[in-house]
Amino acid sequence: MKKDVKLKIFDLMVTARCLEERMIKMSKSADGHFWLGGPGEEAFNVPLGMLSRPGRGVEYDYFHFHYRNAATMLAMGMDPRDELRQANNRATDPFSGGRNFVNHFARVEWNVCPVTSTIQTQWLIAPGTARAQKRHGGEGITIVTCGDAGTAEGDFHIGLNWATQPGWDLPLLFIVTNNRYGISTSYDQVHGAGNIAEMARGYGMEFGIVDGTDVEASYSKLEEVMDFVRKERRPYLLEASVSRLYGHSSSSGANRVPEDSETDPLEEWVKKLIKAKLLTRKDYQAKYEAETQRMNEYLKEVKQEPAPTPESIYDHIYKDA
Amino acid sequence: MKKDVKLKIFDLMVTARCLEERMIKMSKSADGHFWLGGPGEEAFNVPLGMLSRPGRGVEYDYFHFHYRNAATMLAMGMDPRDELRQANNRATDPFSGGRNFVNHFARVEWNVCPVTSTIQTQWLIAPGTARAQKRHGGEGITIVTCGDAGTAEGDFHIGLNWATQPGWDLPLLFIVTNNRYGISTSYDQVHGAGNIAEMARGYGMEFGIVDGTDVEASYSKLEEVMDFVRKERRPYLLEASVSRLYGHSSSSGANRVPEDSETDPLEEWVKKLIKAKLLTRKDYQAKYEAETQRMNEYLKEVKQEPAPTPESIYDHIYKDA
Amino acid sequence: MATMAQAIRMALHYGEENLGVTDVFGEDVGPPLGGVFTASQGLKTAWNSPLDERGIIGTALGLALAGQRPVCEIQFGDYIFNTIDLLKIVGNTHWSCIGQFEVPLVCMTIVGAGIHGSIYHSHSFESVAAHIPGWKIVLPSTPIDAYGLMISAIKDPNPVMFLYPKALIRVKGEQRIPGEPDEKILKRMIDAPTGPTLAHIEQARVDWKPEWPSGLTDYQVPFSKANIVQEGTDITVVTYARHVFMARQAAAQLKESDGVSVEIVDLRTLYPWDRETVMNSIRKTGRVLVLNEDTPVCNFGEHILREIITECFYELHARPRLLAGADVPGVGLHEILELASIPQVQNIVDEIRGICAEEP
Amino acid sequence: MATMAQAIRMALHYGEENLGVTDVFGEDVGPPLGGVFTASQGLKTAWNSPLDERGIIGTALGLALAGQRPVCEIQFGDYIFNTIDLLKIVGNTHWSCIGQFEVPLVCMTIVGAGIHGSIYHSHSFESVAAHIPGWKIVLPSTPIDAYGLMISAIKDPNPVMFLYPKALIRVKGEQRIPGEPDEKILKRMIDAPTGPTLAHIEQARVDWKPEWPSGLTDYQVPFSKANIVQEGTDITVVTYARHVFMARQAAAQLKESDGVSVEIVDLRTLYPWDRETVMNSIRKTGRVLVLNEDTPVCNFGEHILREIITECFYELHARPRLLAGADVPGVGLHEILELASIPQVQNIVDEIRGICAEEP
Ligand SMILES: Cc1ncc(C[n+]2csc(CCOP(=O)(O)OP(=O)(O)O)c2C)c(N)n1
Ligand SMILES: Cc1ncc(C[n+]2csc(CCOP(=O)(O)OP(=O)(O)O)c2C)c(N)n1
Ligand SMILES: [Mg+2]
Ligand SMILES: [Mg+2]
Repeated sequence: MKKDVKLKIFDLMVTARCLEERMIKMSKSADGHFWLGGPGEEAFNVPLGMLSRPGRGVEYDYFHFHYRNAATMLAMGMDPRDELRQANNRATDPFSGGRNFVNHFARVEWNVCPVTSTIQTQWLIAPGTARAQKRHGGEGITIVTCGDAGTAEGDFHIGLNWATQPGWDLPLLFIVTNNRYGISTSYDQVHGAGNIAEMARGYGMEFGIVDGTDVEASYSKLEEVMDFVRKERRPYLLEASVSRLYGHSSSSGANRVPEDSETDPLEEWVKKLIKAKLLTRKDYQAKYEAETQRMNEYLKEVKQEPAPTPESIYDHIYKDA
Repeated sequence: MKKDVKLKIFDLMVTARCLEERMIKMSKSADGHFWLGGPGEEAFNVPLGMLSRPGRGVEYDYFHFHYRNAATMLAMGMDPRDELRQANNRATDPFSGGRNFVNHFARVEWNVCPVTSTIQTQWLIAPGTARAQKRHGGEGITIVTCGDAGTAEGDFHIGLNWATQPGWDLPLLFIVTNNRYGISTSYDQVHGAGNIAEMARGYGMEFGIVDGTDVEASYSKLEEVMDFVRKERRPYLLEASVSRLYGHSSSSGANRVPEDSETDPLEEWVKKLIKAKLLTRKDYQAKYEAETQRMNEYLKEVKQEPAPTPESIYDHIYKDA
Repeated sequence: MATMAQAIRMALHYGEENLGVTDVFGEDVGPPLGGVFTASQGLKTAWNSPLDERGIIGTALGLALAGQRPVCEIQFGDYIFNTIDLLKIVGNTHWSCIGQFEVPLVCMTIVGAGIHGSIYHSHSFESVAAHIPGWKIVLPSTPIDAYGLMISAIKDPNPVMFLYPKALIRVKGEQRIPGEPDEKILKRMIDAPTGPTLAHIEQARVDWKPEWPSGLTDYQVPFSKANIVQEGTDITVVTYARHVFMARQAAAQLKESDGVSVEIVDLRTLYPWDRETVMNSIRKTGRVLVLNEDTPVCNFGEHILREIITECFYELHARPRLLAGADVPGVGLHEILELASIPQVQNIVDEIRGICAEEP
Repeated sequence: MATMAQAIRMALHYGEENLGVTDVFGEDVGPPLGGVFTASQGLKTAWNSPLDERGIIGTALGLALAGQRPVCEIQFGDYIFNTIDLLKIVGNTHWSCIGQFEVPLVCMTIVGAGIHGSIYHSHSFESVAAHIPGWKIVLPSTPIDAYGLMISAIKDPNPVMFLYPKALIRVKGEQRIPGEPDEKILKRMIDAPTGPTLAHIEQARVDWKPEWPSGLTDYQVPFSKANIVQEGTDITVVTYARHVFMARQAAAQLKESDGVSVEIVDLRTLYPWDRETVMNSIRKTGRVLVLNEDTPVCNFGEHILREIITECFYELHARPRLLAGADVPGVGLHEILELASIPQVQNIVDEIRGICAEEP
C-alpha cells in the first residue's frame, strides 16, 4: 500500500469517527432523535468505499448497505453535511428529506439503494441489481452488507441461492460485518457451528474471512475479492470481524465500550502509522480535533436549513406517470 | 431385513399405490376435486412409517409432513378409508372434515401435525415440537419432510438453524424427498452446486443421502439415522432421491410418466422379492388386484357418508375457553 | 374470443417487444410450462425462478432499481403472504428516498376462490394489498380489461399489483382486444402444444415458438377508471372480478322478478379507485351494495363503504351494505363449504332485495 | 404505579409460575436485556432467539402443538410483516384440523408511533392482524389492562395477538394492579440493574435476580369487554391504545370550550370486539368518531364503522367518521412529519366538533 493511500485512509477514518461522534452527541441532545452507525468498522468500511465504483447505472457498482456504512459513503465522496442533514432531519437531507433514521442512505447518482431498517431484506434485493449487471456485462458489481445476527434470517440464504443459479452466477459481493452481537444477544448464544462465511460452501460459492479492524488486511482482501467479482462475474461471501465501539445504538446508550473490550481500528491504524513514521500522535490529535471542530461547524450550518413541512408527507408516494 | 418385514413392506407399498391410484381416478371424475400424493416414494415412505413411533405427546414422535406421505400414514396404521374420506371431502374426513386437499393429514392421536399446502413452512414449526421433546427427554423425535424445490425457501435454512442453536441441538430428523422437480421446474434449472443434504455442513449437522427408490437402502438408512436422532438427541438431514410417477398433481394431469423415465420403486421391490423367491409375479398381481378392489369398495362405502353442512364452516374457529 | 390467460400473455408479449419489459419471472413462469395458468407461455423474457416468493419480490425490486422493467409472478395469491414486509418496502421505496429511485415493477398473482381450491388456493389478497401504501392495484374481470390494465401496469413508473381472478382465467371475453385474431386462429398461434405428462409437454415444446398476432396495440385501460357494466336506477352494486358476473346474474333475476333496476360498477382498479364514478352512481340510485369475496374484517369493501359514508351519507336512501366472504379461516374444499363461504348469486339477490326494501 | 412494561413482566411471571407458561422468547427477550422494552426482565423461562421472526412464529406454533404454552415476542410490530403467512397458519390450525390440535400461544409485539421511530419503528399492526381469522387480538392502554389481558391471553387455548403501544410502555398506571407493591419498592424488586454499556449491564446482572411481588393474582381483563373510560352524552369516541389518552385530552378541551360531553370507549380487545358496549353507547349519543393511528385504507376502524352502519344506521344523528393515520408509506422522523401523520389532540377536537355540528 502506498503512503498516500495509507494517509488517505487515515484521514477518512478520522473524519468518519468524528462525524459519528458528532451524531452520537446529537442523539443525546435535542439535535437528533436516534443514532446508530459504524464506529469500530472504519478499517474495513473506508477501503470498501475507496475501492468501489460509484456512479449511476449498471456500468457502476450498486450498493445495498447495512446501517453502519457512513465511512464507506465518506470514502466514496459524501459530504459529511449530508449525513448531518439526515441526523438532524432537515428537509435538505438528500437521502430521505428528514424522513429516515441516520445512516439510512439513498443516493441514485451513486447507485446507493435505499437502506431499510428491516434486517436482511437487502440480501433479497441485491440479486436483482446484480442480475441486471450480469446481463449488461462490464465490470460493475453489486455490494451488499449485513451484520452477523441478521444472517439467521432465511433471507441470508435466499441471497446466496439467487446468486448461484445455474448459468446465472452473479457479480455480487456479499459482506457480513461480524461484531459478535445483535443488540444484546451475543453471537455465541445463537450461532451454532463454524464461521458464517462457510455457509457459502453449500452454494459452491467462494468465501473468505478477514480481520476488519486491520486496515491493511481489509484493503488487500477487498482489493482481491472485488477484482474477483468484477472479472469473474461470480459471487463471493466475505466475513469481516469488526468492533461495535459505541454499542448497538442510542437506544442502548451509545456509550463507548470499556477500554480494551473491543479493538479500536482507528487507534490500531494510528499506532501502525506512527510506527512507520508516517504520522505522529500529535498530528493525529490535531487532525482529530480539527475534524471534530469541522463537524461542529457543519452541524451549526445544517441546523439553519429548513425543516420538512407537514404537507410534504404526501410528496413522492407515486412517481407521476 | 427379515422376510416378514420385507413382505410387510411389500403389502404396504401395494396398498399405498392402489390407494393413490384410486384417488387419482377420483380426481378425474366427480368423486374428487384434486389429487397430489406419493406414488414413487413408497420405498422410502413405508419404512419411514414403520420405524416411527406414533402416539400422543412428547414421548412419541411428531410429524410435519409434506403432501406425499400417504404411504407413511398407512405404515403407521391409517385406515385407507380415512384418506378416501378426505379425498371425497366427507364430513367424516378425520383430518379436516372435508375442508382440506387430500394427503393433508392431521391426527392428534399420532402427533401428526396439520399438513399445510404452503411449501416449507413445516420446517419452521418442527423445531418447536423438537424443542419440547429435547426439554422432556426420552426418545421421541420430530420428523419433518419436504420436496427438493421447497429447499429454496429461506425457511429451509431457518429450520436447520433453529435445530443447531448452541446448547439446543434438537432431536429433529429433516427429510428432503428429491424428485428433481418442483411442478415443471427441473432441479438442474434452479439448484446450483452440490447436493441439498450438504447444506447441513454450514450448521455442523450430520447429513446423508439415500436412494429412496430402494427399499433396503431406505430402511437401513432410516433405521440408522432415526436411532442416531433418538439417542444422540441431535438433528440429521437426510436427502432421499424419489420418483414422481404421476406427475406433480391432478392439475398437471396426474398421468403415469413414460415407461423407464423414472424408477418405479414398487416394481423394483417386486423384482427383488421375486428374485429372492419371496413372491411370484402372480402373487403380486393378485395382491394388486385385491387392493384395487378393496379401495373401490371402500370408496363406495365412504361416499355414503355425510357431506359437510354449510353451517359447519364456522365450527372450530376458536376452541372454547 | 381470447381468454384472460391469453390476453395477459399477449399484453406481456406486447410489453417485452415494445415497452421495455426485461424479465417475466416466477415459479414455473418460463419454459416448459409458461405459468401454471399459461399466462406466460412463449414469452421471450420469461424464466423460472427458484421456489421462493421472498426472492422473487426482492429480485424484482432489485431489477427495477437497476433500471430494468420486471414483471414477476407469485404463483398463487395464497402464497404472497410471506412477502408483505417486502411489498411494504417496494411500496415505500420511491417515497422514502424522496423520489430518487423509480420502482417500475409489476407483480402479478392470481386470487380468489371458484376452482375448488380449498384452504390454500382460494385466498383473496385485495384487502391486505390495499392496506400497503405506494402500490397501484388492479383486478380485471374480462380479458380485454386484463390486457389494457397490464399495458397500463407496464407503462406506469410505479409498482403495480396485478391481481387476476382464478375463476375467470379461462373464461372467454365478450369483446375483442385490438389486434386479436379469430379465436381458433389465436389458439393455434399462441397456445403451446400440450400432452399427458410433463415429459410429453417438454418434448412437444422443444421446437415450438408462438406466432404472435401482428396487430396488437398498446390499448390501455387507464388506472382509476371504473366500468359501468350495466346502468340502472334503483341501486348501485360496487364490485369487481368474479362478482361482476354474479352481480349481473343477480341483476337479471331481480329485473325479471322484482322489476328492480341495478347499476353495476366494476372497479377494475382497486387503488387508487374511481371515487367519481362510484359516488355519481350512488347519488343517482341512493342505494348501494359493496360486493366481494375476501373475508369481512378489514375488508377492502369496508374502505369503500367508509368513503361512501363520508361523501354520500345524507344522500343515501337506505343503509349501505357489504356482502363479503364468510369470516372463516379458509374456504373448505367440499362444494357445500365453498358455496357457504363465498357470496353466491342468491345471496346477492337477497341483499339487494333487503336494501331496496328498506324505507328510512 | 407500575409501568406497562412492569405490568407485562409481572403477568408473564405470574404465567410462568402459575399458568404453565413454558417459554418466553424472541429477539433480546432473555438475559441480559430482558426485552428491548424490558417487558421480559428476570423471567425464568425467557430466552434469546436468533434474529429471525419467521423462526420465532414457527417455533411458537410447534411448541404449542406439543402442548407447551409459549409466549413469543416480535421485537417491533414493524418487523412482523414477514410472518403473515405463518400467522394465517397459526390462526387456521385449530379450524383446519377440525379442533384436534389446540394452539395456546401468545404473540406479543409493540406497535404504533410516538417515540420518534421513523419509517420502521412506527407501524401499526391491528388492521392486518384483524384481517387474519382465528386470532384474538388485544391492545391495552393501561398497565392494569395490560396485566389483565396478558393473564387472559395466557389462559386462553387460542392464539392471542398481544399488541401494546410503544408510546405508553413507560407510562405509569393510574390504577393499582392487584398485588402490586409501592412504586419505588416495585422498581427495586423487579427492575434489573442497568449501566452505561452492555458490558456493564451484563456485569451488573450476573448475580441479579428479581424479587417478585408475592401478592400477584390471576386478575383478568376478560376478552371482548370494552372499557368506558368516561361517560358522555353527545358523542361516542371508539378508540384504543394511545388515542384513549388523546381522546381524553380532546374531550376535556371540548367540555371546557364547547360544553360537549364525550363518551370514550376503549376497546381493549380488538377482536372479537365488544359490539354491545359500542352499539349501546352510540344508541345513546347518536354520534360517533372511530379513532386510531393505522393507515386509513382497510383500516380496522373501517370495520368498526361498517358494523356500526349495519346496526345503528337509522339511529345515527350525524355522519359517523373515522380519524386515522395519514395515507402515507411511513411515519417520517422529523417531529413535524410525525405530527402530520398521526392524529393529534387538535385533529380529534376538530373532528368531534365537525360531527357535533352536523344537522341532518
Ligand atoms: C427484521 C428485523 N428484525 C428485528 C429488527 C430489530 N433490530 C435492529 S438491529 C438488530 C440487531 C442486528 O444485529 P446484526 O445483524 O448483528 O447487526 P449489527 O447491529 O450488530 O451491526 C435488531 C434485532 C430489525 N431492524 N429488523
Ligand atoms: C409457499 C408456496 N409457494 C408455491 C406453492 C405452489 N406449489 C405447490 S407444490 C410446488 C412445487 C413443490 O416442489 P417440491 O418442493 O420439489 O415438492 P414436490 O412437489 O416435488 O414433492 C409449488 C411451487 C406452494 N404450495 N407454496
Ligand atoms: Mg452484529
Ligand atoms: Mg420435487
